[in-house]
Amino acid sequence: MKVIDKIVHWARLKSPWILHFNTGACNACDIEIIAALTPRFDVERFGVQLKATPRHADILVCSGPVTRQIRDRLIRIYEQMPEPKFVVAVGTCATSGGVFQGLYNVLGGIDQAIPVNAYIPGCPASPMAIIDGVVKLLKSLEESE
Amino acid sequence: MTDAETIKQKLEAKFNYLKGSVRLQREKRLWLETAYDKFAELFDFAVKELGFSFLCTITGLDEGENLGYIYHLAQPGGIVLNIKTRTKKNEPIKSITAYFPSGNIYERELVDLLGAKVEGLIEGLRYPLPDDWPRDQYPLRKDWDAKVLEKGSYGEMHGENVQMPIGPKQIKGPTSFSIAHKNDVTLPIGPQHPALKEPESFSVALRGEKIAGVELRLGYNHRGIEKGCEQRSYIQDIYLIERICGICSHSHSTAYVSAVEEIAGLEIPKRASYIRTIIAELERIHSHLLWLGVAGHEIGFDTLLMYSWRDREAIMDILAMLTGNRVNYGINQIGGVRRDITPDQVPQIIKVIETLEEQTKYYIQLALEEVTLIQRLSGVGVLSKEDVLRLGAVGPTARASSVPRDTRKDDPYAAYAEMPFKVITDDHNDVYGRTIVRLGELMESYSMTKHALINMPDGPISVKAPRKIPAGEAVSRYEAPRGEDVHYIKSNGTENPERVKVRAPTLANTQAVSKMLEDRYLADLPIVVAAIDPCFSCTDRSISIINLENEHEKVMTWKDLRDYSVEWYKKQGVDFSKMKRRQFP
Amino acid sequence: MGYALFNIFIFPGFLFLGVISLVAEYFDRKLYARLQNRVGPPWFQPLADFIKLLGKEDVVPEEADKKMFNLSPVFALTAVMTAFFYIPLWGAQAIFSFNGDLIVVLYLLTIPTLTFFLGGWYSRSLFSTIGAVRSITQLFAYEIPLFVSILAPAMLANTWSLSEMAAYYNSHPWFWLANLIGFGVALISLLGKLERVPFDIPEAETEIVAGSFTEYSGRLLAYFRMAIDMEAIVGASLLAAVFLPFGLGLSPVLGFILYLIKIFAIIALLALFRTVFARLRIDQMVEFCWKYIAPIAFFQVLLDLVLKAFVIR
Amino acid sequence: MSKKPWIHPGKMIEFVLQSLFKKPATVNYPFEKMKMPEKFRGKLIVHPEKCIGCLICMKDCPAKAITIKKIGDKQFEAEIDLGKCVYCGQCVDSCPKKAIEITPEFELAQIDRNKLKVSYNAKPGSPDSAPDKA
Repeated sequence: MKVIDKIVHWARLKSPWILHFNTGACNACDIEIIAALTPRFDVERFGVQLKATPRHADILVCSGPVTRQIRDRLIRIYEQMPEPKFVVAVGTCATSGGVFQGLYNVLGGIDQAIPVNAYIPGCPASPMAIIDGVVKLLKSLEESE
Repeated sequence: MTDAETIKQKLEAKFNYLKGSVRLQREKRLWLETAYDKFAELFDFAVKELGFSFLCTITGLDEGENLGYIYHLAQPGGIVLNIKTRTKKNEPIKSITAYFPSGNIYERELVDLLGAKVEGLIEGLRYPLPDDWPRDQYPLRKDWDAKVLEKGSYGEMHGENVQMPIGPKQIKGPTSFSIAHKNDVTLPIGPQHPALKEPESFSVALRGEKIAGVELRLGYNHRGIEKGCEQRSYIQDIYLIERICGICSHSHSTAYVSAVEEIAGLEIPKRASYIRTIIAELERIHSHLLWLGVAGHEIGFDTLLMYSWRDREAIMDILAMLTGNRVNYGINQIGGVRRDITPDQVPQIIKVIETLEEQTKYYIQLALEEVTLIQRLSGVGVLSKEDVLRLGAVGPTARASSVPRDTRKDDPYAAYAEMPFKVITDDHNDVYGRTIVRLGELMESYSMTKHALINMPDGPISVKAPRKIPAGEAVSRYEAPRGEDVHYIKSNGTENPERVKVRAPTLANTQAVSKMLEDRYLADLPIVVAAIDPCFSCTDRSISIINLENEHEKVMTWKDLRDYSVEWYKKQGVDFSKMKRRQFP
Repeated sequence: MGYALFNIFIFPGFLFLGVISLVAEYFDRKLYARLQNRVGPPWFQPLADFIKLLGKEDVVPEEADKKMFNLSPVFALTAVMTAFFYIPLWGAQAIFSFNGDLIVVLYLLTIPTLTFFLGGWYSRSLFSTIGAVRSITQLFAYEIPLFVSILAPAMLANTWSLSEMAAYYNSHPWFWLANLIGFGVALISLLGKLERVPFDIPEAETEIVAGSFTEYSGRLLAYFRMAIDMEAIVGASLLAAVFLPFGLGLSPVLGFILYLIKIFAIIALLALFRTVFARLRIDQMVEFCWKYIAPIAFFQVLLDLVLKAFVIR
Repeated sequence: MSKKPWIHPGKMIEFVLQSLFKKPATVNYPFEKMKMPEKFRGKLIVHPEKCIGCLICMKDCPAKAITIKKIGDKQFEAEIDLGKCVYCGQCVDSCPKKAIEITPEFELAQIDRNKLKVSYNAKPGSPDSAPDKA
């Protein structure tokens, strides 16, 4: 079965479907995530497609410092995604809470709620930085096969 | 004698106890204080006779043993009357929703964040704090500290009607029960939904494809920025306020900085206010192009998203060249700007603007001739002129219903007094009109930016500002791409501001969303919501409940909802009560 | 016997249909991207998507009806595959043909839409229920014009079998020009059947998440997506066989190339429609179909009747 | 806007077909490096030997991303957490000794979190030790 696993692994790396979720961000990173889909950066070259439902998605791209109200929805969305799933935290807020650290309604970072596979700092993380982050995540998955 | 002074005369003539206490801090800003028992009569006089027809917002202050309230009323001419009053902490105040229906958001916010008691406020979901926030904790009070929340990860989940306890402990009942009506389906849209770029949740009662009622629950974006501003210095606050919203970051930072400069009495150099205006207009261009793309995406016209965002990249490069970052420019500092526009950058900007002008002319042509676009946009989200005035809508949403409300014209700030531009209005009253208004404003912004770039005066770009701002207070208004943005700042002479109040444009427009959604199709909900170009991270608040049959909306706990649906199904002949419910571990 | 098995499984059968539908999806997505001035996916993208989905965990919601949830994608796939045998691809002879196979093909092409409804209804989630109901309302709007516009050339050729129709038009050249109006109507109805943009209301991404496919993931989603791709190929070759029956007498190799050109031209037209139009609302779509498309289809039938009665003795 | 222009479906067809023949507006990013404008605010570099330990940068940082530790008399170690920094450049402006410099480098994505913490310390004696690269 070695060959089959290799093919499935190749397919998983070549068609990473993403689901975007804003956990209380200032929506600068969300606009940059969607800007990565538009003609100038066009992540469809890597097979990335923005999907609408957690059932279809492989990578959960989150932005925002996880406010208290959205923490449970984030966990529920993460649970709804079928296995081999990954989480990418886009922007300084998703990595550590950024300027919103210490505010009463903010938990400060995605890793306070769900396990995170890749961090992309930047306020906002430019579309190029997001592509660089996704490529680094895929490369690290390739080696860890 | 400016008309602000005539108003001051009229006030002092009518109420003799006000003699001499009406302060004219700067042209178009009137401040006055009154005891709460005389407040109602004064408020009625100001709204009815003096023509203050627009309620900017209500600011709540914690002043030791009593609560201070400031009602900011504005005239179409741009004059803002700020009425200050105060009551004991547990003394109730009367709701002003009789004069301004949109006031119930501001009052519900006072109740939630400051613990004010407001009579006559219709009951509704919590706002802006999360559902599981302990009831008697008021974060904006000076004596409140965050230690309370350490008890459980979100404090204890008690309270008689903690509604919809979200999270793993939630019992999974049948999803398609109905609250509003027998044959309706209640469809939860959000907080994760492809149409919404940001987390907000609508529960839409549907009758077939028609929307019967919409309940809008926000607060997912509430980060507690106002409390944060009180714990940080003025310099740190610039970067916190700037990140309220990613697309209109320059709006918030300019409004905040100009209010602080007004308190500190700083006169910023001409060149700095010109640079602020240029960056403001460049931000309006990129924000409107972004909106055009999002509107196209909402109605399934992705090609418009791809092309308008491809053109928008040119403006993002210009902004990155000028300010050092694509968004969150950080160009403002107290007393001026941090970076100058060098003469060799000017021709580059003008060249990009000319190419964009051609492209926008094509989009205007497209909006007038593409059949499917016109069919999906016209007649959708209708808002008449009276509704705009009654619900207090601002920005392109108001201007598309022929209400010429534009803060750049009424109450010019930065260098807008010397900018030649005309306010674009339209009489379609619907989403199509808003598209035309935004495209028209794009053309205006192009010409304004070119004009500002060409005759920008030389000179210094900033003035030395003290770290400690003297005591005082100020209100500043700014015309953000989505509408009028109001900042109120109160300082007490230390390095940290005492109170920072931000009222974002989308907060005023959300009232209008519920009006626009009456008996529309479900398919129109995304485009109607997108038409006010919501920026919920600005708003992170606002709640509005419409029940077309104005059946009184009862607040139900999760258990009631479940029992209600079980009986309802029993009447339909299906018995769910014995249904096995998987208990979460 | 061996040759028939080869026909069914390998050449103009399942394997060929699978490969050609993946190639068609790539062609469609690449053209769609190029029309939007961006680069678009690499050539192996549809294959990678399909294999990845096969390798993913398929989650069946707890409240869903397990049997129907799992079976609907399989029904969709089988219906589309069997419809492929009765369509004459190149040359005037399909693999199987009998008098009345035109009706069988039309009904086999309706089954996938029914399975979308069943899959959506039985996955018990709100979004998929609404998506399912919408796909049925849309079915009534585009199905009648499609049937009527396809029956018109059949009436002209005086037969219910696709192969005999192809033979008739082969022997009477230039007659197919009379059916061009019907071709336009059938193309627009094919847009509705494949749920492409002006009519992709059942899975409107920004309104009801992913319509009836909201709860599907992993293998089942792979089957559904493959069924839709195959339906595009089968629909395109049906339209090519009925409305563009020229050059059927060529040698098998040239005929095969001409057939490929025809279906890829139809796929390109669908991609162009997807780029240029915005999505209509369900009420606008039904109104548009009944107010404009259905009368034109009936006019096409009238035209053929007149032609048959007076022009061709 | 008053005169009703002739409304025809598919207005974008010519425009869309033209872009079929134009080169796509896509930048082949990870394979060809793309540079941000030269004054772009990206990663921060600290020259520890210029630092006099006045801690103004720690006071002014809106995200508490920079910490300065004293490791010897007149020797300070600066540690910047790139995961917390919002790249606003306020520390660059308020540092009296211009010890902090901003570079346009923006590709800072990391797989594990603590690789984002970058520290610059002037070892006693060595004039300008290479910051231990993340």
